[in-house]
Amino acid sequence: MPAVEYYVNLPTFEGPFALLFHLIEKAEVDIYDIPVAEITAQYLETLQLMQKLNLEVASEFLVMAATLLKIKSKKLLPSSIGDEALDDEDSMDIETQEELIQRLLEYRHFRAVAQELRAYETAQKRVFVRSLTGEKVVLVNPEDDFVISGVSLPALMQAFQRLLAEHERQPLEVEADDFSVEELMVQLVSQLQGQKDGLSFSGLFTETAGLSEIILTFVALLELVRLGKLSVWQSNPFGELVVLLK
Amino acid sequence: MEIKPLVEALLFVAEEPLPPAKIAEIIGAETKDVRETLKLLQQEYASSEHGLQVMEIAKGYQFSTKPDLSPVIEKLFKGEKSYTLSQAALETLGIIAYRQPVTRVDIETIRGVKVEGVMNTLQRRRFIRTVGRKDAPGRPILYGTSKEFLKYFGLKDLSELPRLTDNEEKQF
Amino acid sequence: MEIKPLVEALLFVAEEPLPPAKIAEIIGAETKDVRETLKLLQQEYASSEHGLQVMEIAKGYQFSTKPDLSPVIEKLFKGEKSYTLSQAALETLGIIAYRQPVTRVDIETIRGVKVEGVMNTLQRRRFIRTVGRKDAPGRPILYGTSKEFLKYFGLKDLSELPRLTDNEEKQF
Repeated sequence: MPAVEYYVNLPTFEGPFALLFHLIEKAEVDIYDIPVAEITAQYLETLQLMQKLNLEVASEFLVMAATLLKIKSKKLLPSSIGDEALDDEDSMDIETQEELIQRLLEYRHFRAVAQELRAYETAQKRVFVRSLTGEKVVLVNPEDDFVISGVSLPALMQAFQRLLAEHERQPLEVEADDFSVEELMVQLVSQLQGQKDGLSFSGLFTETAGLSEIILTFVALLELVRLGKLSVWQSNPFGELVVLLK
Repeated sequence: MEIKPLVEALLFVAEEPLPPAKIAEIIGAETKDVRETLKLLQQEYASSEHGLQVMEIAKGYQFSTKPDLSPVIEKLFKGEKSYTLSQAALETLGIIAYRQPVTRVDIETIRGVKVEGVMNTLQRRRFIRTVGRKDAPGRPILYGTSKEFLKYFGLKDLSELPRLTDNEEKQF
Repeated sequence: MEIKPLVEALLFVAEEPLPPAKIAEIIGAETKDVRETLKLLQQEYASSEHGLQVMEIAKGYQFSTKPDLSPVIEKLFKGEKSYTLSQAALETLGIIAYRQPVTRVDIETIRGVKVEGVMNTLQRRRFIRTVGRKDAPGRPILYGTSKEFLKYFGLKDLSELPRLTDNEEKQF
């Protein structure tokens, strides 16, 4: 067999049985009457080629090679002689050509099954069901506004309100820094003096403000609002907060 | 070619509301014709014979079950792992929805806790998305809500978000 | 009460094919009536007016798009559904389907190769599941196919698996 042709045509084999089938089909022989010597030679040749092509030859292929050689020599040797000598832990649990044929037939059967399954798969690829990977179905109930699997707009609103409420109550634990809330309150008021249109919320912070400064400034802001010194408003629900001196 | 079966099938399989223009592009039809077909489907499914309806949401169309069937439909999901968002996730989403575009630090400042975990969850569920970077030191990432967010809460667009009451606004 | 809208809505929202008995339980109707309604829905959606169909699959019913629309539907997913199982996976699945409950070693004997990697993939995709342990040395795990397997191949149940031909059966 010229290696060049094989180089082009060498398919990938799922395993030793697949390779054996390929060789049997190529040789156009009856599966019940395999010329073991010939097939074994071709099998070994293919393994060598695979190695030459730097294809990874899985150990199963080598085990099958050992099995084939064992069957071949058994056919040549008188029965029972050499059994022990040939008994190889690395060979498959296949002793005779008949056993090999049985295993090949079984494998062939499941190859046919796989082909059937492929046909089912192809048919099923053509129908589409709803993808529910992302999220739940939309259940709309006008009485509860929009209710979607238990979460409603009012719930979002309440969460937001709770957050605002918590903000008023809960003292934020921040590391003592160079700032105190009182100082920042004074600073805020002086910043806002003379700003008729107020200042944007983010404009109150220096570019380099750290987390604690931002939090403290925010607390100072809330405190000033509570004391009625400041008002904060939004032009639209997701617009910038604007801070004004009252 | 009759486009109604195709429009019906596309609405059914789409993972999100489909805008008429997108449907038109996929099936190779005029957007005008797709709109007409959508209206027709809406009418047909509005019949009391059907348990489904074609709804317009987040600038697209999608199938949903009819609202009056929800008590029965919910029985199907009884005992199933609920998909409701955690309180932390709701709060964070609320902040992002109202304050977008917003940085993670902004959110942490308001909530007073680290929000990295929650933000990851929200991004994984595609409720939020990155919308750019703030022109500030470190150029922090700015977040906004997504179309997924609108869908989850059944909003057509952000203007449908509940307004803060006067009282709440003053608290800020 | 008219149950058709409810059955339609349930088929739509369910993540899994719904068995008639389950539908009956949810809506509080007789299974017999649900079966009739399912047949009716199947007939109605079979009309060329519709792009959807009611499929019987994996011991239940489910909506899906009609097969002849697939060229257009695929455009929406841009080849997302184009992956197919490998030959190794199909052979392994075939063996498990016909020989279940079966051990990994049984499969390796038939296929003549190690199947650990393939089995992991199949388990991850939930096509196979462990169904017990064999009463043999080492108590090896026994595997069987799952509902996911039936769904993937569009089978109603295992009896729909391709039958062995007489010729093939005699060989075993």
